[in-house]
Amino acid sequence: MLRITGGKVYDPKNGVRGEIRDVCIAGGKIVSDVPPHARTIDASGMIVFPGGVDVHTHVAGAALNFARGLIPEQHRKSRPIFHTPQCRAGLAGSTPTTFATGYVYAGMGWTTANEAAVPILSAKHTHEELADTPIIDKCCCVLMANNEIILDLLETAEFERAKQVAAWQVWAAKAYGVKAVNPGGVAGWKWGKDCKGLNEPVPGYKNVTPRSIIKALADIIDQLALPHPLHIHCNNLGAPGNYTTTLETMKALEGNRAHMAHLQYHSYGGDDWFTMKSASVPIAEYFNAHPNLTCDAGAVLFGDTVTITADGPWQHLLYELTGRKWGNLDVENETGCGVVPYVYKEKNLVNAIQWAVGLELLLLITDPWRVCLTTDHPNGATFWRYPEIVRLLMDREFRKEQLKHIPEKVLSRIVLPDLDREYTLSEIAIITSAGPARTLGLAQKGHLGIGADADVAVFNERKDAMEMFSYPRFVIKSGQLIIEEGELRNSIEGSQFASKPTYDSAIEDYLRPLFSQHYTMSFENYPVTEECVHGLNVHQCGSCTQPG
Amino acid sequence: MLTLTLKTALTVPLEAEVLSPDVLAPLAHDAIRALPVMLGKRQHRLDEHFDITGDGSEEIEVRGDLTKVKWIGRAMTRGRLRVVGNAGMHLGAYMKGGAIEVTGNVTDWLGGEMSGGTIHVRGNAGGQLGSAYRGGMSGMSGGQILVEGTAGIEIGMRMKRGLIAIRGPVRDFAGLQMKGGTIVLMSGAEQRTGAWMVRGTIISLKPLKLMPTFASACSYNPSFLGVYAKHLAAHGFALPPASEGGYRRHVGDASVPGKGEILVWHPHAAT
Amino acid sequence: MSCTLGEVKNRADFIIYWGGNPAECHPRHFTRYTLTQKGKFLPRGRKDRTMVLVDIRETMSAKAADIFLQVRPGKDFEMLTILRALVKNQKVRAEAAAETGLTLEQLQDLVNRMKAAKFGVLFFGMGLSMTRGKHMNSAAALTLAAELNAFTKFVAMPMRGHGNVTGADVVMRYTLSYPFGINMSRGYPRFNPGEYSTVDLLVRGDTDATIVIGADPGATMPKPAIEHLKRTPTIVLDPKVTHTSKLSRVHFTTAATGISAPGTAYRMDEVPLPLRPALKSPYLTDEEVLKRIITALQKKPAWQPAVKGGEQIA
Amino acid sequence: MSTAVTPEPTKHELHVVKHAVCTFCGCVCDDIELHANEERIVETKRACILGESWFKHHTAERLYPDALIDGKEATYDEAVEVAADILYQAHMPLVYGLSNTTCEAQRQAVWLAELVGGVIDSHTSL
Repeated sequence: MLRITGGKVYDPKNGVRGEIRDVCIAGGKIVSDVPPHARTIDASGMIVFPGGVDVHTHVAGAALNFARGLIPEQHRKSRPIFHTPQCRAGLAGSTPTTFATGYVYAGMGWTTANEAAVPILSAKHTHEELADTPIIDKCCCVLMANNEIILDLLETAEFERAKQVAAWQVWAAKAYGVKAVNPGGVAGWKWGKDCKGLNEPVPGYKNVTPRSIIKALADIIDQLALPHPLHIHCNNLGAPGNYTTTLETMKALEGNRAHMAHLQYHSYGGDDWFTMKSASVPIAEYFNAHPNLTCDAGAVLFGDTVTITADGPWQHLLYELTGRKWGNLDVENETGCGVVPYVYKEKNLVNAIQWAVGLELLLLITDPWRVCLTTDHPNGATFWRYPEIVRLLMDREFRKEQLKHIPEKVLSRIVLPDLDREYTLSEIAIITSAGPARTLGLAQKGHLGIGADADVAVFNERKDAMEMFSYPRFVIKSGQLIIEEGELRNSIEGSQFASKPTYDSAIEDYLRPLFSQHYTMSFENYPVTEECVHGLNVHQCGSCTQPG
Repeated sequence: MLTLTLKTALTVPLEAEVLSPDVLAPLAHDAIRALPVMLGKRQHRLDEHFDITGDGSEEIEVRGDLTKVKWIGRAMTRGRLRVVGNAGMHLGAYMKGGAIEVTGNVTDWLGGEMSGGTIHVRGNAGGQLGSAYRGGMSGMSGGQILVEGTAGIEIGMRMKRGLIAIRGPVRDFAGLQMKGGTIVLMSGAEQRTGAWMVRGTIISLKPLKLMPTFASACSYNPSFLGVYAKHLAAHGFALPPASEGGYRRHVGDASVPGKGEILVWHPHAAT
Repeated sequence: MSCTLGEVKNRADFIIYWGGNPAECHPRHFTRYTLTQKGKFLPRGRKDRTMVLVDIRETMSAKAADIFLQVRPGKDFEMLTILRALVKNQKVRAEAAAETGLTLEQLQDLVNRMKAAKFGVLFFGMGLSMTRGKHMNSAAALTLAAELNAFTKFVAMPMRGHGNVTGADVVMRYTLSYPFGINMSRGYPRFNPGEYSTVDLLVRGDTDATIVIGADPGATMPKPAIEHLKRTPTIVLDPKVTHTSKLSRVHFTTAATGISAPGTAYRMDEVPLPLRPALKSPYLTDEEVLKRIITALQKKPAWQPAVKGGEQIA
Repeated sequence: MSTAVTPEPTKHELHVVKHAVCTFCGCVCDDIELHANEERIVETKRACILGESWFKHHTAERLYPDALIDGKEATYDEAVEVAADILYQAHMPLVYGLSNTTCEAQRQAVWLAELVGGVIDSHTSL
């Protein structure tokens, strides 16, 4: 039992905006009061936040692990996590090791993370890594927009069956949500091709287009009543002029819920790399007017990183542009991924625009509940650099200072210099915790109301937001004191959330023969069993609603 | 001058990156004795393994068979470090300046990713001399490494600038993926010299077994060689005078495709 | 540049095996994953595929190949490097190419076929990765495949043997960042093949104790390495009393992986599979023995260096 | 009045494991059917010649003592203490192998390497 007293509490979900009040914890939950003998933490001069929630990150699984193998030179320069009796060893670079991931997230007051890209075929691998990722709670999104069983069913307009298959697949992967990456484009990439426009048929299909995939999956997710809407990585990621594709995608979704992932990478104007410019204004305008949508920033910070996405075509382009290393990994019938180590440079025109666009979106989107702070870790920057972004959002003068470092000719292609908005602490609490928790549909996360999970971060109140949010004084996870006086004192295991949509088990009879034709493992060995998932916490979805 | 003499017989490697003028010069005798070294996983004091005489100095002499002592002179920027005996892996790795001299043999990764300074080895050297560490985009980017004896595989791997001269024969993959700089092989190499090289120059005074992806371009005596010859001669590495022969120039590696050059000495036929 | 084996089954119309003999070492590779299977996009199976075998001798696998290319021993690196040059339309002299034991025409034909493939795959075995040049030979195969992607889809994959060695690779990467050869003596992972790889360590005599799990180096390693294992205390976990057990101080008999020990194993393409043991072993599993050793170690005082923090040394 | 008694399975009653996974080579085929009695696998379906001999080669018999210390029979607990001492005392211990074992054991081996401050390496480096 624990009482945090004297701190300024920010709990936007419950309308608490910096009031000094006590937060009481018992049994891993927030409670109304604890007895006087409970341990008390004096948080005077500090601010109290609900633990951070990352709506989109890549911290586990085959693709990330493939990337780890590709960049020993980055690992050598990374921060070592020393083995101690409380703490497993690791490295905290651009692709932190499993144990380091848990420690570093918790070490900055973030307590929940959504691994955004899981192929079913290697979902067992993802769960193994998540089991070795301590402290934080986890969930993951399974990749579906290039799954050939689903695409084949859409080709023959068998929507109901596709829905059954999707439901089966979500549970087979022990996933929480569904992600669509470059719909149709990855399937095309397997022939070295891509999907650029929303209305062109996917290579190898006659009727299936990126648009039809997006619409069908969004319908499926809504009808299955999954807690998190369809998580979309649009076609044409990273390409100049791609904002029109992004607008088209959002329009295709009208009437459906959807989460637009790493929107920064999809908000570019111009015709080519030389004329590229920010298109955050038209994107934000459309987005602001459509409450069915949420998004995350996918902001970019300058420095070394490694880019990993299921978007194979984009990665091959990046490799050709940079001449650096490239790795690609295709997963049978389901998806693929590319890996390219990358440095975002201040003096590089494209990189400077990318940096600006991420911040612009965060500043132009008016409803903080619908935009989450992310860097699409590790693509835009590593997650442990979030406090730098918080400072950029809260401090207009600091932003102006930073703008001086980028090439002058960039200034006319971006709107960042004109944006004076400064985030308040309450708004920061929304984009880092309350908002992403709502977007994910995790009712027990992102707030400090009675009954919420006792995930709490306590920071010294400082003028410099980056300093403030980099080193929490205390972090409590599931009611356990993890970080005390800025040091890791205790490591615990986190839970994993999975969704169980209802489906007719007869769908297995449909899948089994298809499976033996197209896959190379036994159907029976394909689903992740419940025992494989550490601390499994199942969200039973409401009954499957019928369209109309 | 500061002298350190190894007094223990090492069974496992001792990591002693503190044996560098940058660390030692500012310290008094007692502080030097207390410096940490790692014997495998255990942290020891420097004086548990070395007899130490003198105070901190820019002139350091380390004596004994230091074959198992790693990281001597790591990232040093100044001063002179003399090893009387053999030295272990990573000698002078990441070195930026100053000079290292070794009277005996050294093992792998000598001057790994160094950017400045001079290393002179009287005996033999191991592999990956002046190379990039695994995955690194560039090896040695400045300074020079001179070896009187032989050297192992992958010397100068991905080197960008600087000079490597080896008096004895070297093994496979000299100048692998080289991007710039110069390697002088006084006694030739085993095979795959200059494989996948992008740019840079390899000079061999002995005939070489070249990769099939190198094209023979021309015979010539490039003028820049005069500068190198003078510099090398000052260190006792004499290139033969132009009057005695010329160089045949080979360009590659076509697989990259690269514009590296390998110059192989051809003496005039004896008259 | 890799993919799961199902991609090969469904799409690969052009398959190269290089320095490996799957017919004898991976007997079901042809029939389950690559050659004879009818794929989603290759409905006629074997007829829709071309298979090339590159090896130094005509093994059993050559019978299954459409084209057998006999490379001269020790010339794999040269051959791969020539192929890289030809892929980029660089000129290679016919006399120079001849040292590989193949003609320039043969090599050019191979390049033409690789480029014309819709989906090509290059599997390379120990005949490539364990001969002179070692990791550079593997690097050459991987680079060739990567560069072919400027023209078509091409992947490369090592033909890994040894049961679950792929799993070891995967687990070490996610816990420690690196796939093998990792030194934890400073309390965090450091990686340097050649320095921290087993044979090098043992031959140099750098270690002073060894624990061997699921391997029998006493039967397979070079003599000086085995001598060092004898000289220093060695511990073995194995279902049988092995050659290594006989030169060890401690041997643990453990349950056999997948036969009487449950758990997970990774296929060579990094797809995880759940083991289904058919027998109940009278012995503990490797996992259980290791856990007990860990528990015993946790009772001992920490050895960690007093100074922590700061940057990495290597 | 008779009580139903579950008969002790005899050595002749075979149980069948479907979709079993063979870890002999890197193919890791997972479509094997195993027929086994209490002691050994007597039949394999779909396994290759190498796989079949792998499955039949390992039995559930007690052919060796639990442990050996210096060649002499020992209990697991005794051997664990000696092993822990050796690895603890060593300055530069090596954890090697990891091929014929499970990922679960490999994860423990990583932890062990951390605890003893050693080198961990697999067959890959050979």
